[in-house]
Amino acid sequence: MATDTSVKGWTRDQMAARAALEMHDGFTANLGIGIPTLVGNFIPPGVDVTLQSENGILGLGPFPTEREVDPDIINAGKQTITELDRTSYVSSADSFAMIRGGHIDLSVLGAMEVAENGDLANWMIPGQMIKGPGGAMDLVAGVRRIIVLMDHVSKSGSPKFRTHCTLPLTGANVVDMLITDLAVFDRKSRNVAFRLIELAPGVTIEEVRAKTEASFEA
Amino acid sequence: MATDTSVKGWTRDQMAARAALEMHDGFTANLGIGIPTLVGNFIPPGVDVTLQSENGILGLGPFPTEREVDPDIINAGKQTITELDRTSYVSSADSFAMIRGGHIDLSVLGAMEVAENGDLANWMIPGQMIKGPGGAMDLVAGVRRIIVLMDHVSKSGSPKFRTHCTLPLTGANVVDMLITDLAVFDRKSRNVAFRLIELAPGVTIEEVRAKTEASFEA
Amino acid sequence: MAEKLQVDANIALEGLLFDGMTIAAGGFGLCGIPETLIYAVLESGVRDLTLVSNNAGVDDFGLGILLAEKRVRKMISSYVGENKEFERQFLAGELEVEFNPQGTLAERMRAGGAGIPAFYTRTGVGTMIAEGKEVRRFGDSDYVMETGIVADLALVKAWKADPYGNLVYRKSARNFNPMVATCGQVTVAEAEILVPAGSLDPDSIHTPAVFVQRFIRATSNEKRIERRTIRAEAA
Amino acid sequence: MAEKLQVDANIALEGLLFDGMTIAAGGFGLCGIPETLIYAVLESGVRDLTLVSNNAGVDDFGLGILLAEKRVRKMISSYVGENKEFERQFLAGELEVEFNPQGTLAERMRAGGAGIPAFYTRTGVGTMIAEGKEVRRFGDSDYVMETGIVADLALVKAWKADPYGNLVYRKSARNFNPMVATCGQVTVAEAEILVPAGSLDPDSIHTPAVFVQRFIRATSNEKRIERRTIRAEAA
Repeated sequence: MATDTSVKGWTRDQMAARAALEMHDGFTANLGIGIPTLVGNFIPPGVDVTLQSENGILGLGPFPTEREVDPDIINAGKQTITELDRTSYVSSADSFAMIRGGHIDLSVLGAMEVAENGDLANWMIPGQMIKGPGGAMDLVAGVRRIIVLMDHVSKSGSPKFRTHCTLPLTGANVVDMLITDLAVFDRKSRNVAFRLIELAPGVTIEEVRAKTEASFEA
Repeated sequence: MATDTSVKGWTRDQMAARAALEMHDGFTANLGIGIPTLVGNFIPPGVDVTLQSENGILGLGPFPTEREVDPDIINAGKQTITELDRTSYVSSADSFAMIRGGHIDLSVLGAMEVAENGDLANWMIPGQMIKGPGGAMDLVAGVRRIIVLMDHVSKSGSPKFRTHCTLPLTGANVVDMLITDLAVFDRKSRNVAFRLIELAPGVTIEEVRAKTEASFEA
Repeated sequence: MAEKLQVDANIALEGLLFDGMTIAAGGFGLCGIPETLIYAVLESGVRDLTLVSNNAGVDDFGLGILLAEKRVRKMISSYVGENKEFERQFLAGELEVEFNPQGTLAERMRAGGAGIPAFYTRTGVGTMIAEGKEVRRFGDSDYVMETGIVADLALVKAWKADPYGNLVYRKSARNFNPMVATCGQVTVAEAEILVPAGSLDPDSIHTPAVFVQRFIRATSNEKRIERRTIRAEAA
Repeated sequence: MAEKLQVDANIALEGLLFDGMTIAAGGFGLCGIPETLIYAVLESGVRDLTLVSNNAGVDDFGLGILLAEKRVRKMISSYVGENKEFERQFLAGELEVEFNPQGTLAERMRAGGAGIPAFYTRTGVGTMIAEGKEVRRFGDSDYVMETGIVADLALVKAWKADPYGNLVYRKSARNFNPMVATCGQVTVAEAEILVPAGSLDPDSIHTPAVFVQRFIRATSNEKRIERRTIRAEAA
């Protein structure tokens, strides 16, 4: 993909592409709705990844052509999808047995807030209509490694990587890596602090510090 | 079947035939090893019963002919068996989900001892080699109605229908009906006492009382 | 054999419905939902329902049609509100909603069907979902206790049914249906296709006949698509 | 794609075996047991094993061959002793045995594989099996808490495997294999038949590939019958 260096920070596609670098050959991964879904477009050649959808599909194919549309094949985002030669369908209980049992290597999810201790909030805003957690709480509790993709600051400019989450949690101490439009934060285990490991083009560490409430190592 | 009235009490086949009268049309039943297996031979015409085997078969067929033997089709007694046009195979977890979840109507089991409160002992004798409970504890805990078939007294002549079980229990308060070679005892619920409801040919209630340690209504 | 196949959905539900009852329904979004039976529940006039279903349909389709007619007192779901009337009733306090994480909901129905009154899961620990529930440590993690769900009635949508009531689901329309089928005191299924005895592969039956008390041929198989997403045809 | 198909059983187990480890194995009696892999475990010389398996084989076949060579420290099983050497070691106190009711054992392996550390069951309440375990009341019944089992290694026998490691079992040889496949830190499968990609029906795969880390073509498919029971050929 071309990088427009006149624009500071990463685009959504670039964030997705960065997340895709975390995929290893043979991985089984679950991609959340929104930007995380784009990650599937950037999996490096030679890296074979099986995508899982929590409603009960192991081995998601691409979106269907008009002719291929089958109402009985939808992903967890309720989008029409296709199957592959590796695909198996399972019940939702068996699907979440895969997830809860730690059999999925990686999940990429969106977030409203991430805290410096790894807490994640992405399911509800008090006072607004609550749609429910869906499979997000199960994913963060069960998948081996959780990568969050989110804008570094909210639309109003306030930091989303925070000391503590202000919104109700989806999971406590569950985030392993955070990729924003400005930077990448990683930690080797859930017992240690996040460390800033990459800056987006044109972004300085001072800018990241200014736009981050969370403590992190650098 | 012919009843030889010169012999007092019921034969094993007659006990099995008596148990078969408890089968209702549409029932799903699990038959234990030994005399209980014979019950399948006496299901009345017009009464459709599906037999379940706890290793993972719903819809057991008859034993195979020499030509039909398939090592991949065995029942819970490890005997070769056949399938029917209704048969489904399930995992052992799914099989016991049927059992534990109360989806099996009736189980017929053998016993070493039954107590007047419905306790059942049929899996071990202290001091002897213990083979393990197999599926018996799951069956008595989960199946809706439990019928026990056993000899009224042991080989040494001591009562097997007792005040309390002396052997380690398979289940506490789990027996609904007891069929011996001498009599049939039933109870309407697990909160009430057993009642003598039938005597085998040539057997008197006095004889039953003499050979029974348990209290029962008559 | 006791006949399980019923003439139509109304007859299939005869004697099974009562106000205030709990009904579990299969489906994820609008995929694999028992359309025919849901229409019959609506027609019956039954009310004050507690519905156990991952989603709540849309305004004019799926369980949404029961919401529109105010037949629902409570939803036990993981994700809802694709549906304006739902949102209105919820915000107005006319509708009680119990949110469950999706995997917890699936497992609760499996547990209920399998005679397991409660189990522990890491899902929801440290969140609102765990509030008021027992949290317990096993090894080096905390887990929350969740309980099995048994419904008065379970409604499932299958692809194929044989005369015994053995069911096969199709692709991702399987979703919650197998667990729903196990967690009903009574389970009624609708199948797109009725097949002769012996024509299903005994190694490939998803819901064995023992879980199905009655079934019908589904007469509503609209299978509405919520998010039709397509790519260009290859040249 | 990371290659899961291995040349033979010895190579498939390379790096996975260590003294004192816990191995879960599929099979019921001698039906559906991973014969080929069991021979390779024997050959490896690994010892002090804890085996999780419904049964313990017979003297010269199945897990019995590991018992015969005194490689087993403990069995977690529901029914054993079809096997003289087992009985001898057990009565001599050389072998520890933990008895589980069969359904509890199956569910414990499913739970371990599904991230459920513990669940409650009515099975065993009021018996020796419940001694030392938590008994708790739900509704009007008592239930005993049982824990999930996770094994260091799981060995399963499948009928068919595709190149991704999707597995299909055959008839009652399915038994414990699907749960065993989920409860291993590493799962190695042997399949009677290897089939091309895309040749398994995606609606009918019993063990999805995610649970299988390595597999081989089974070279031992003796399938010994414990109780050959036949009826007369119809005239």
